Parts: sequence; structure tokens; C-alpha cells
Amino acid sequence: MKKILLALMVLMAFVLAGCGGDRAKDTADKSSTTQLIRYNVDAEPKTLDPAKSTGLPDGTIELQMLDGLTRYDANQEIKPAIAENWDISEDGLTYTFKLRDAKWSNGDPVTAQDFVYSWLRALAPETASEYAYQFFYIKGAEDYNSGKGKKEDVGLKALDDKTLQVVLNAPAPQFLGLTAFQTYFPVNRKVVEGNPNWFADPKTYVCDGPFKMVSWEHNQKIVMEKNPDYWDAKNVKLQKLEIYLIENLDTSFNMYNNGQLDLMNEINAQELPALQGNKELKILPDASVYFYRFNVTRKPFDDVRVRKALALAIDRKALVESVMKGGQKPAYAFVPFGFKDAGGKDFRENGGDYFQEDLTEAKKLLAEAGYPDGKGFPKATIMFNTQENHQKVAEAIQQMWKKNLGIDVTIQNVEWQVYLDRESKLDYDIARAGWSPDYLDPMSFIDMFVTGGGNNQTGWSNKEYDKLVNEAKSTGDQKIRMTSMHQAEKILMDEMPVTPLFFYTHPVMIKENLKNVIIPPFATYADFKWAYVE
Amino acid sequence: MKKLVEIVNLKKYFRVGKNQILKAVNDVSIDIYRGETLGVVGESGCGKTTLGRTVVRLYRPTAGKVLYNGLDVHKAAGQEKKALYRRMQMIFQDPYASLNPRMTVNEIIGEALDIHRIAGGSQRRERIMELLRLVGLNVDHANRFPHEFSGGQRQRIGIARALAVDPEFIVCDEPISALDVSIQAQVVNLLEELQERLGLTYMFIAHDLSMVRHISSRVAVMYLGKVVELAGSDELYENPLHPYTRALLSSIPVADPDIEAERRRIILAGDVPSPVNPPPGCAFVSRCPQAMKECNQEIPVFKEIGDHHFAACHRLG
Amino acid sequence: MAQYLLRRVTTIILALWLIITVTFLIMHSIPGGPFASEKKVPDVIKHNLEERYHLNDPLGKQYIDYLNHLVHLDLGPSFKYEYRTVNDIIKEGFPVSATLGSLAIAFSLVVGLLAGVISALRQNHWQDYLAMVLATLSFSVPSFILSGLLMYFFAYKLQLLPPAMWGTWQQAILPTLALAALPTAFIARLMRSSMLEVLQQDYIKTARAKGLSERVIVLRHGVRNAILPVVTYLGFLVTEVLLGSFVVESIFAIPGLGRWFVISILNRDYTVILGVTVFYSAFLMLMNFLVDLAYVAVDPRIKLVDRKDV
Amino acid sequence: MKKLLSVNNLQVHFTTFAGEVQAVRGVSFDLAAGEAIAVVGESGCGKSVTAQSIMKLIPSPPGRYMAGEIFFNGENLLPKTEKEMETIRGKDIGMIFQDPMTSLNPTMKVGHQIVEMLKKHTNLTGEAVKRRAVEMLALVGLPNPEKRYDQYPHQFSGGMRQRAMIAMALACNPRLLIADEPTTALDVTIQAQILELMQELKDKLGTSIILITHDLGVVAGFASRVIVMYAGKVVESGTTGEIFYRHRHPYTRGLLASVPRPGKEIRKKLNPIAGRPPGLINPPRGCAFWPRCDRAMQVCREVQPDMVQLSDTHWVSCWLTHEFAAKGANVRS
Amino acid sequence: MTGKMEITPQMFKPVERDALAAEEIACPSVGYWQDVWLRLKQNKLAMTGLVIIALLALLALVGPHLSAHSYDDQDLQMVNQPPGGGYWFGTDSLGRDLFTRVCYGARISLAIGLLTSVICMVIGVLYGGISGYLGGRVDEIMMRFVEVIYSIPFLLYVILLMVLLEPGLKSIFIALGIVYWQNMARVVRGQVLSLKEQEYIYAARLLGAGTWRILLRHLIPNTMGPIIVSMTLLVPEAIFTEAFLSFLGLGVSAPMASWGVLASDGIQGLRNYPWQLFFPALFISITMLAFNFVGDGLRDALDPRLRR
Repeated sequence: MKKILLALMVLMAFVLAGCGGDRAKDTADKSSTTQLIRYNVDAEPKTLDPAKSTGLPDGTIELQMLDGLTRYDANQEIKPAIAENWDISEDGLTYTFKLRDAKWSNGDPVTAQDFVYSWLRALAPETASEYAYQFFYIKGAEDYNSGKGKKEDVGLKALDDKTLQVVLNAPAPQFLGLTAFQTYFPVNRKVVEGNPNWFADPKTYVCDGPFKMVSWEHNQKIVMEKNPDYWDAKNVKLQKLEIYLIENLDTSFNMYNNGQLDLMNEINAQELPALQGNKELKILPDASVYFYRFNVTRKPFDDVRVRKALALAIDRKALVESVMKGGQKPAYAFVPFGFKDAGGKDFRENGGDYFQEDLTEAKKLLAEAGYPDGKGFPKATIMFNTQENHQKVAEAIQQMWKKNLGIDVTIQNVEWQVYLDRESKLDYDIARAGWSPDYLDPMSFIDMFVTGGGNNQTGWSNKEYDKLVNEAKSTGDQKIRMTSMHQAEKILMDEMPVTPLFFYTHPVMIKENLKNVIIPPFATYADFKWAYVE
Repeated sequence: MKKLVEIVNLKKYFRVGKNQILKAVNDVSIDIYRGETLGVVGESGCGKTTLGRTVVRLYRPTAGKVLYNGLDVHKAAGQEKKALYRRMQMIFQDPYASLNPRMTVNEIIGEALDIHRIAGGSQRRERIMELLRLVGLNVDHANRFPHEFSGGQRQRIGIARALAVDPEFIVCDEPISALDVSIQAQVVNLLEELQERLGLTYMFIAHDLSMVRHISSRVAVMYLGKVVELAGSDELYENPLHPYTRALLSSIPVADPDIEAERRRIILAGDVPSPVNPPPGCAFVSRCPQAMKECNQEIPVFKEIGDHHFAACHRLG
Repeated sequence: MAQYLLRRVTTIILALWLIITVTFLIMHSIPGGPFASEKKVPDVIKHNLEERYHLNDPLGKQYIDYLNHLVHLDLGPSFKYEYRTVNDIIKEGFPVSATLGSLAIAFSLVVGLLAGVISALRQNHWQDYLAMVLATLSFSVPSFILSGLLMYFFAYKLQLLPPAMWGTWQQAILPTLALAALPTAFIARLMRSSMLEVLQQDYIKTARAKGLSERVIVLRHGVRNAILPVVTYLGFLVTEVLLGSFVVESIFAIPGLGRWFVISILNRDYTVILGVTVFYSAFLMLMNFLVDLAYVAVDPRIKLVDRKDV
Repeated sequence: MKKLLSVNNLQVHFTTFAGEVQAVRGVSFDLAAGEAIAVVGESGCGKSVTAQSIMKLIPSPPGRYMAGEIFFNGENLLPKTEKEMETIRGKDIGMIFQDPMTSLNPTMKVGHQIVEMLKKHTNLTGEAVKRRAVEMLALVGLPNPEKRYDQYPHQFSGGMRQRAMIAMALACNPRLLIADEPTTALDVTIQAQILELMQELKDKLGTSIILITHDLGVVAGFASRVIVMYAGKVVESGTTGEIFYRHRHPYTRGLLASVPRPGKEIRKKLNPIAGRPPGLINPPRGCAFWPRCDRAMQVCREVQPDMVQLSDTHWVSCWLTHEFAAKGANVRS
Repeated sequence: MTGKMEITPQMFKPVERDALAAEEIACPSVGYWQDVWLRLKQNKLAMTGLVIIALLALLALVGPHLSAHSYDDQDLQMVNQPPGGGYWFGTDSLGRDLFTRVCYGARISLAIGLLTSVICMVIGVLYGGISGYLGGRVDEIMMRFVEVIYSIPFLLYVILLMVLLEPGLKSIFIALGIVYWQNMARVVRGQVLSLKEQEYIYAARLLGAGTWRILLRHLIPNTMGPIIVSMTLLVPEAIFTEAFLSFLGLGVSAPMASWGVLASDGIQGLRNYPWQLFFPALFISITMLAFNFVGDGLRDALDPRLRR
């Protein structure tokens, strides 16, 4: 008996001692010599069919394999991709794209017909694409999608193999940017019609982008190689790209630390203080805002004084520095940094802050609203979805309101889907929220709060605000647009159906020998087209 | 003599498997007379305990009936049923399992008094004392728990409990088989004394043939759910008719080396067959040294052969 | 035997039906749906989506349709991972979970039995105390903490083992340990008490009286009989290990079915939730059934009949 | 006759929750080759412990041999190691236990249980072992021994199991068979079978037998000598005739009076022993039986009586045999 | 072995005594639970467990008052402080005193464990008792139901349920109650089944005792032993499961925190602030150990084979 035990112990010791180690080092060595980047997108993509993809993992992976009409460069400028150049009509309604000679990975040329086919496919009601609304700027698109209009009436036309014409409903300066967005990516008509599940298998995934898929282990990783047929292949230095699909942040941190990842997307707030000074930590901008919604249909949040009082009694600096710790910026307005104003300067810098934290003012407002020192303040709850950081923020704010205003609120952690459901049913008092733009324009934030807007979800409504948004939407004149949006934002901040807390950042860990990885502030995590290993 | 209990064609079957019927009691008819002790003997699995339990309506019979003073025991309901519970009692085999370990002696004996509202308050206490004295227990022990008593003492408590309702008829289900030899005699003596004093009628179930003979006026021998022989106790022991009874009696070891030395035993071959799906003819046929052809096919009739001497065997008359 | 089988099968089918129905109802009564997202989609699109996945059919029809498909062993498409069917997901995820589970079960059986036997034989000696303290300790640490600690020490601090993923044998070590800890402890304790009890039995005394050596007594007579309760525990063990894999698979980023299940609930991926639940349940019931059969094989006394008094 | 076994002043204690149980408090007896003796006593009197001590089967802890010696074949067994005992157990001394239902390993075929022992103690191999095992099964009267060989214990009835146990115990032709209440759990008719079988085998094989029982009836027909134990001590020993007809100890008398007299005297009132045996954690200082003895004297409470030899074979331990008692001082008024 | 005393004829006088004296019981009366307690007291591990549980209860009651900080007092200047100084167990990521939070966690976790096992006991005793005692058809149906329920991998349902119900203490009770009651019901039924064939139950029936009387006076008191053992073992299991649910984000609502919540929070800071995991994990483990020790000890103390 003892012998067996001994043998087993020896075996275990052997296993523990003999295992592993090398493997981690092996791959670490390799990465310094070969053009390979290993990267985690935090989840299995829901689909790699551009017409139907929605999430960041999907978009990020597709971006490496597909090239749209345009592509953002390192400076967030829209640059030609498949489209060599384009014309925009005077009224800003008609766009004419001239395509370059690009090839699909199966050797077919990329044609204007491919684009027409792809976009109409995304719009077809039977495709049931969630992001079909991204095409609703195009004339007749919404009618087609809702079954009211015909396919032929959509303002899309291939004038010839290499010329694509698009007609919009109304001027939309953000449209050009959208053509770099995942939903607008082309697919190869022949392939798609031949095999409706073409996108699920690396063997049948035909692409026109910098990389092509080699393998896909679900819930594990996707491996890509450089696409030699890519029109810009000479600028692609990376030979191989491994994209991991792992949700657990701790796990990916350990993998990065072990040399199994070269670039890590999200970092737990608890890790950040210890990483201060680490050269691999980069805090990148993120054009998103973290805010709290007030349910203005409920007492006491129907009173603007209450909303303001609560907003003014939050110490945003402490929140950012002690809780989030990721270099976030305290937000005193709704639209984040990173959007160009009419003059080319930053929209936020031009707009400035709309309010300041002010305890005496907050107390005064609260007293005026009938709750001096928080007395008689009704029971209220902060609702947030299950996540460590949301909870901490809520707990911190709960404490601040208690200390500063004498108000007791409870906080409630609900599961994501429940949270969404209750938010849209206005079944909450105060709810945490975050917003990132669909396209690089402040409108993506401003049009949220129009009366009855799907993303309003506060019950708030303001005619003046609606009018300003409408004005901005119906003109192509950037000056008028921007002015209207500044005005609208001011109304929003005066009325305060939502109170902004901070603007997000995007802390990443990136090995120092990685160069030219483009990490955009919205829509996708990273673009590896120009990336290489030094 | 007056019949107190009439057991009429009583059957009690258990279902063991899909098509497996355990015929624990298979067509038994016996009368028990007032004031007598009817011994029931047989080997394990012969159905004697089931018979006892069915008689006092702990089991519902599969067929047949039991009359107590002419009243159908299993059909009684309401007040009749309640009255029956005061007439018939039982003393159990295992002195460790027959007393609720969480109740004091007081509570155990008092329970019957409470249920039947026989006595309350100080009367109740006196009655318990009286019962304890009756069975020869120290009255100071009323507040103790069963595990503090020895096997013999526990059996006395069980007897006191049965007597609490003033029963006429007591089924003694192997009351001594779990006790040591020296204690067995104490209990048997007590039972005899009580019978004399209270005019009880006993059905005394046991596998110890000499004790049964000692205490019983009549004895029934059971084999595989059937009564094979029934006679006055001396008659049965001196003049056994059924081959099984003979073998059984010859098997009893006697505590007397001289008798033992002379005795010739009838050693039966094999084991008692399973009461599940018993053979079609005479139950004893598989071990009977005198089996004939018809024993395999026909169930022998249980009939009176001598004076008040019944047996069921094809060889007999 | 035939009756027994029939009863088991009806119970399993009944249970499965109940499971499907209850899951179906709970699932549809949970707020949210597969297509809810933070950015509200226009109603048109919502309609298109529901149309496509038959979510706008009456609930009763959806239920019957589902049962109908299920009878043909078709668990339907995933709502969320649109390129995959639930059958695919199970086909891919289950072998991984099963491999991990088998490793954990094998580990816990070998180590648990050994520890249990040793501590029974050395009752009240240091070996016994050591084994039992270790067992109780690993009994006392929740699996997510244990997983975290294992990853922290072996992968992060010592860098001995890969922290996550699935494929090489090194990657299997930590999750196996994390998953096996609890059952190992349980088996060790079970085996110990069972062994102690068996060693009290008369037939052990008989074996001693036959002059057999202690080794033979322990192995041939003791262990063989003492293992019976462990065999009964196997059913629970399988359950425990499979359910434990929810946490372990998530933490170690293993593409098993447990991870899919957790993800599918958060996604409200109705078909996957139902499919995985049904599959798990059927599998567990099958395992329990097999364990019962195995029990008959190990213990010649047990017969597969129901005993009932009438 | 040659002494095969000699037990001298055996003392065995057990450590329990409640305290130290003095299960056997100085037991001595001899056994000649080919002889069958019986040890009689009520539960807890130490008879089984004595029997198991001969094989050194008392588990330790909780049991401990406090004193004494057990000579078997001229060798003291008590100091022997487990390894040495293994060669004696089963080979020289066989043993049968009370409950045939639990004494066989339920998960092992009956034949194999005999074979494993034959393999241990004999040079037989392969087919020969099996043949021997089947032979033994046939010898104890099991019908179909070939088939029975391959069956599990649960397929045997109680009587058959006890036969199998006997087959096993005798397989290696031991010189001594210890039968610890071999028939207590059996029905009367089966008991008769087993007793007859043992008798037969004893005559055939010349094995010495120690029969442990509480049933005086069983003893009467089986043993040539009887040892009566009470509270861990031998109170009286003698030939069967001496014990049944010329007993001197009140306990022996009480035991016999507790069973119904055979024959016509069956109706005579039983004469039970009052009270119950003492606990052995703190056994009485004097004679352990005095609290139940109707002839107890002052001395019985204080001093343990010595063993007094009454004849070549008859020994008793009772103050009543003392010269002072004979003077009539003990007659109750 | 002659005694040292000299033997004189006077000593041979008969002993006079009362006939009943022989029936005397020497030791003092010991009730069933007293007996169990005496036995338990001899088990060192079990006593250690009891002491630990008592200490934990004490900590839960008075602990929060020992510290200068309240469980929800944040000090954003003092986040992630290591143990020492004003913070015995250090602080968490919001600068709250971990000691106070662990003490508060004890209240919640112990309450969860105790209440869950009480709930399960009530359901289990009623269900199992009725099913076992009535037997026959009723038992068949009731047990088939449990069997079916039992074959359902119930943790799946707890997860689903926790999503359906709003997170909070009440939901945890419901969810845990749903998982564990059947176990208790099976235990009770098994006990009742074997007990109801006991002769004292027959005796009670013969005395005319009704179903309820037999259930309440005879069966249930006698099943208490195994039930209490199951309960002691259920307490840590419930705490454990709650910790697991917390890990999935389904625990009690902040700023209250059970040990499970604290531990799953702590695990994220493992690399930098190990004490945030260490203390809650330590307390979970100690509690598990203590209850297991007590449960094992009780099982032994109640074991009829070891009695007498």
C-alpha cells in the first residue's frame, strides 16, 4: 500500500515539476522572432457574417479579414480602402464610390455588385440583421427592411463593376465613416449564395482584408494568416495573428503575464495601481461616457432640483481616482472627447463643462425640493447590472449621497438582461448606463434623448431639445449641426435627466515590441493591418 | 369453553416482485377460547408473527376474517374500533425496539391512558404506579428512559403498557426469544401470574418449543403459512401426528444428557422453502420423509383426527 | 428486471419532460430575451428577428414545436451564435467537459480511495489525521477560490503551468485538480468510514480466522466491500463534477459545455439553455442508471427489483 | 490424554466510552486432543471473548490481553506476532461464528473463500485446490457442491451457509475447531442438522471442539465436559453429568431451573434467577453472582471464592463449598 | 485468588434483602439528549467545532462593534490598505474596513446557512414524514416526484431562478431551499420507513394512537438524530453554495456582503491585495470545518451501534 502511495507521489511530483514551464517560454521566444501577435477579444464572436455581427469581438475579428469601402487610419482619419476615391454631390445626398482592383481570397474580383448585394442582403427582412438600421440613412432602406418597400427602390446602384452609387434620405456627414463599419463590409455573392454558412468555417470564409482565417476553435481561439491576395498586402507585415476568445479578465491577465498574450484589452481596476509606471500599460482614449439615468416619471426624480442636487453631490474626481483608477476623466457634460467640431477642434473642448460639483448648492436645491438635509426623501434604488466596477461606483455614490445629502438609497445588482428589461420599461429609480458611439459624431450621443427615442429610457421629453436635434439632422452644414448639438447638450445638462459621471478610457497592456497596432476609440478593439513585431 | 377469538380462513399475502407473492399466512383457521393460552410454534418465516399481527389488526388480511367475541375485527370502526383496541393487546419480541427511546416509562405507559382517556391527573399517576408494581418494577423508575433498563425489565415495561388498557386478550409475539435464559424464566413466570390474576387469554407465539409447551394449553404448529397440526399441548408433544411436528419435536435439544443420549433425532433434509410462491401441494412435501405422490399435487385438508387433535396430512386418515 | 428497466425509463422520460417544461417556463418568464441589447434596435428589426426565430408564435406553439423537434433529436439553432446549432455546441463542448470530468473523476477515485483506505488502516495515526485534515480542508474551500489560488500559484507566481485554455496535458492539470478537490475529499472520507465499518464485519473476522495475511484481508475482503458506498456515490460524483465544471471551465477558459451553459443563460440563448439543460439532465440520469447497474455488478446481492409490501 | 490446549488465567479488557470493561477476568481450562467441550454462559459473560482470544482475534485497540497464557500444542500463543498467528489460524485452529448470514464475504464466491485459505496453508495448486474445496463442500452435505462452489453466499440459506463455514473451518484439517454459538441464529430443525454434522465430523476427523453456547440443551447432547462462565469468570466446570446432575454452583442450578423440565414436569413453575448480570466495568468485589444468589452470604460480598476441586474433573468456585458454609449457617430462616 | 481478608464463620451469614433490590439501577437517570451530549463532549474535534461556531456567532454579534469603522463606511483615501494599524484585516477597494465587513458577512452567511437548513428541515420533515408513514400509493407518488426532481441537475435551476428572482437574501433562501429540501425529505422518509416497522410504532397503533400522534410523538422525535446531523452538514453546504452564487454575481445586495461576496470580490485582487481574499476565505473554511466536525461528531454520538 505504501509503495503505491509513494509511486503516486513521485508521479505527481514529476508531473508538477516536469510540466509546463517550457511551453510558456517557447512561445515567448517565438514571438520575438516571428511576426505573430496574440490577442484576446474577450468572447466568442456571435457570428462572423458582417451583415449580422453586432458585438465588439465580431467587429474586431471581421476588421482583420474584411476591407470595406473605407478604413480608419491611426489618426482616426477616414482613408480609402476598397474604394479608391469617392464623390459627394452638392446636396450631400448622393455618394459615388470608385472601387480599386481588389481581389477576394478565392481570386474573384471585388465588384460594386458585391457591395450592392451585401448591403441589400443585410437589409432583407428575412436576414433579420440586428444592425440593419445602420443602413437606414440610405433611401428606401427602412421601408425595405420593414417589408413596406421593395428591394429595387433602395438607393443603391452598381453603375459598373467598379462604380457604386448610394443615395441618402438626408444629408449625413457620418455616412462616410459608416462605410468602414462592420455592417457595411462586403461579402462575395457567389460564395454566400452557394453556402449560407460560409462564415462559420475557415475553409469557406472568403475575405478581402489583410488577413485570412486559418482555424477557429470555438471558445478558444481563431488563428489568422496574412492574406497574400489583399490589395495592400505589401503594407501588411504581420504573418500570423492569434485571436483568443476568453471572457475571464483574471485569466487573460495571467496569460499576458505568462507570455501567452501580447496585447490585452481590458484590465481589472484592482490591477491598475500596481501597474502604474509599467511601460506596457497604455491608457488610451475611449469616446464613451458613464452616466446615471434618472427615471423622471417617478417621484422625486420628476423634480429637476432633486436630479441636480444628486448630480452636484457626487465627487467625480474621487470616483475616477480611487474607484476606477484607469485614468478616466470626470464628466461634466454628456458628449465625450474625441469628436470633431465644425472648426476641426474637439467638440468637447469647445463645449466645455456645463456644471460643477457644489455641495452647498446641492443642499439648497434639495431643501427647495422639500427634502432639507435629506429628510423625507423617498426610498430610492440605484440599479446596475452585475459587474464589479458598476457595483463599486454605485457603492461609492451611495455613500457620497448619504454623507453629503443625508439621503439613503439602496443599491441593486441585477443581471444584465433583467437590467435591460427594467430600464426599457422604466422600472427603476436611478440606473447606471454607459454609451459608446455608433459613428464618430456627437449625434450618436445627442439623438439618444429625443422624445420617445429608443435609447432615451428616462421618460424625459423636451420640445426644444427635439427641435434642435431635428435641425441638426436635416442639414449637411456642419456649423449649423454642431451649434444645434451644443445647444441641445446644454438643455440636457440643465434638465439633467441623466447625470454624466466620467468619460471612459481604454487601458491596455501591450508588449513594447508591438508597433503600429491601431486601437480606435470606438466600434472595434484593434486594427492589426499595419501592426508588426520589432 | 367459550370462543373468544375465531380466526376464519385467514390469508395474508405480500407482494415482493412483479409476479412474486409471499404467502405469509395461507388459509389459517383457529379458535381461541377464553382464558386459555394458545401456543403457536414454527420456524422462522412460517408466518406466525404475521398471523399474530393480523389478528390484532396491525395488518389488513388479504382474505378471511378474525372475529372477536363475534365482532369482525377488521371491519370495526369508530367506537367499536376504539373498544377493540382496549380488548386486544400485544407484547413484542424485541425489548429494544418495542419501546420508544425518546419517551420515559411514565409516558410510555401513560400514552394508552391518555388515548383512551382512562385516567387523568393523580389517578393517572397512581394507575401507572400500580401497573409498574404489577409487573414487578420499581416505581421510582417511572421517569427513566428505556435504554436505562435491561432486556428483561424492558419486557416488563412492554407488558405494563399492554395491561394499561385492561385487555382481555394478549398476543405475545416471541416475548422471550431475545432474552437470556435466566431472564426468560422471569418473564414467563410473570405472564403466568398475570394470566391467573387478570384472567387473560394469550396467543403465545414462539419458536422455543419447550417454553411453549410449558405455558400453553393448546399448541398450533405452523409451517409455511399454514397450520399443520393443532392439539392440546400434552397431546401434541406426546402424540405428534404430522411428520413435521414429529421432526420438530425430536429436534429440540433437551437439557438432560441422559435423555439426549437415548433420543433418536429425525433429521430433516434441506431447508425451509421460501414462502414466496410455495409448492402447489402439501407445503412440507420437499422435506417430508414420508412424502407420497399425492402430497405433491393436493393440499391436505386440515381436519380433526383425534379428540380435539387436528392435523393436515395425506398420510393421516 | 424488465419491470425495473421500464420503471427507470419512465422516470427518466417523466423527469426530462418536467425539466423541459419547467425550464421552458422559467426561461420565458425571466426578463430579457436573446435580442435585447443596450442599444435599442428599431421595432422593425425586432420584428424581423422574432419572425425569424419564431419568437412571436404563441408560447404554447413554441413549446410544442420544441418538443416536436426534440423527439427528432434536433435541439434547434442557437439564437445567439447563429452559425451554430445546439447539437453542434453539445458535440463540441461535451467531449471537452467529459474529458475534464473523467480526469477529475479518475483522480478523485484513485487519490480518494487510497487516502481513505490508508487512513482507515492507520486509524488515529498521523497518516489518518493528515489525510483527513487535508480532505476536510479541500472540502472547505469553494471551488472558485481554489481555482483562483491554483492559477495564482502555479501559473502566475511559479509559472510552472499554463494558466488557461485547453488542448495540452499541462493545461489539463490545474482544472483537473480544481474540479477533483471536493470529490476527492468526499471519497476519502466516505471510503474511510466505509472501510472502518467493513473492518468490523464478521466476515473480516472470518478471514482473520482463516489465517489470511492483513494485506489480503484489507485488499480482497475489505476494499472490495467497502467500495460499495463509493460506487453509489459515483452518480453524485458525476453530477458534482459536471456542475462544478461551470466555474472551473469559466475560470480556466475551457471550451466545455459548462461554460457554454453559463454564457447561454446570460445571453438568454433560449435553445442553448434548454438544449444543454436537457442534455445534462439526460446524461446525469443515464449515469445514475449506469451506476445502479454497476452496483449490481459489484454487489452480487443486489437484484434489480422493487420490493413493496401490499 | 494429551493436552492440546491449555488456557491459564486469561484476562482480557476492553477500553470503551464508559470505561474499562473487564470482559474476561482470569479464565483457565484445558482441552485434550479429540475432546469436545462446551463453554456455557449468558450474553456478556466473556465466553466469546475467551474463544476469540485463543485465536488472538481480539482487535487491539480496544481489546487488551492483561494477563495469562494460552498454550496450544505446547506453545504459548499470546506472545506470538500476527505473522506467526497467521500460520496457525485456519491451519491448526478453525473457527465458526454465530451468524452465518454475516460471516461469509458477500462479494466473493463461496468456493473462492475456501480456496484462498487452502492456497495459504497447503501446497495444493490449480485444479487440486478446487477439487479439495468441492470435496469439503460435499463433506458438509451440501447438495450439488460443484454448483455451490461458484455461488455467492446470498444464494445460500442460513443452514447452508453454516455448512459452508464448517467446510471452510475444517478445510485444512485443523486440530481444534472453535464453534462460537454456531446454531444460535438457526431454526430448530436446522440446528439439529448442524449439530449432527459437527458430531459426525468430529468422529470422522478427530478434531477437538470447543463449543460456545448459551443453550444448555445443545450442550447436553454434544460435549463431554462443560465450563460454566459468569461475569468473565469460570464458576463451575465438570463433565456433562457433573454439571447437569451434580452441580454445586447456585448459578448452574439457576440456569437449569430456568428452562422447563422435560417430560411430565413441564408444567412445574419455573424457578428463575432474580435480577440481571452485573456490569463488568466495576464488577462486584466478591463473588459476581452474589447479588442474584438466593443463598448469598456476607462473605460472598467481600471475597472472591477460590476454585475448589471436587473430583478429577469437577471444579467449582463458590463459598458454599467452604467448610464454614456446610455448618448450616447459610440456611435462610 | 484469595482476598486479603481473613475468612471467619461469621461471614457466612445469609444476606437479607428486599426482593426488588435486584432491580435497582445504579447510575443516575440520563435522558437521550443528555446522553448524546455526554458522548459529544468526549469528541475533541466536535467540541473544537462547537467552540469555533460559538466564537463565530459571537463575532457576528459583537464583532462589528469592536471596530471603529462601520461596515459600509468608505474612505476613498484608504483603499486597499494592508492589515495593520486601524484596520485589523485591511481595507477593500472602496476603503472599507474588512474586519467589520467580515463580521457582518458572518451574520449573513451564518443566517443563510441556519435558515436554509431550518427551512429544509421543515419541508423535509413534513414531506418525508408523511410520505414514509402513509406508504403505499401516496408514498409511491410522493417519492416518484422527488425522484424526478432529484434527477434534475438543480444547480441549473438555481442559476435560472436567481436570475428570475431579484438578488437578495430572500431569493437565496428560496433557491437554496429548493435545492436541498429533497435531500432532507429522503433522509426523513428513510428513517420513518425503518422506524415505522419498529415494534413501538405497532404498539402505539395497537393502543389506538392516530396518525398524527404517531407522527408527532413517535416518528419525528426519533428521526431527530439523523435530521440534526443532516442539518449541521447542510449549514456549511448552504454557505458554500451561496458563495458560489455570489461568484456568479447572484449574491446579496451591496453594501451588505456575505463571505461569499467578499471572497469573490477578493479573488480579483488576489495578485495585489491577497488579504482581501484571505480573510473571507479563511472564515468560510473555518466554518465549513467546524460544522463538519460537529456534524461528524453528532453522527457518531447518535450512532446506535456506538451506544450502549
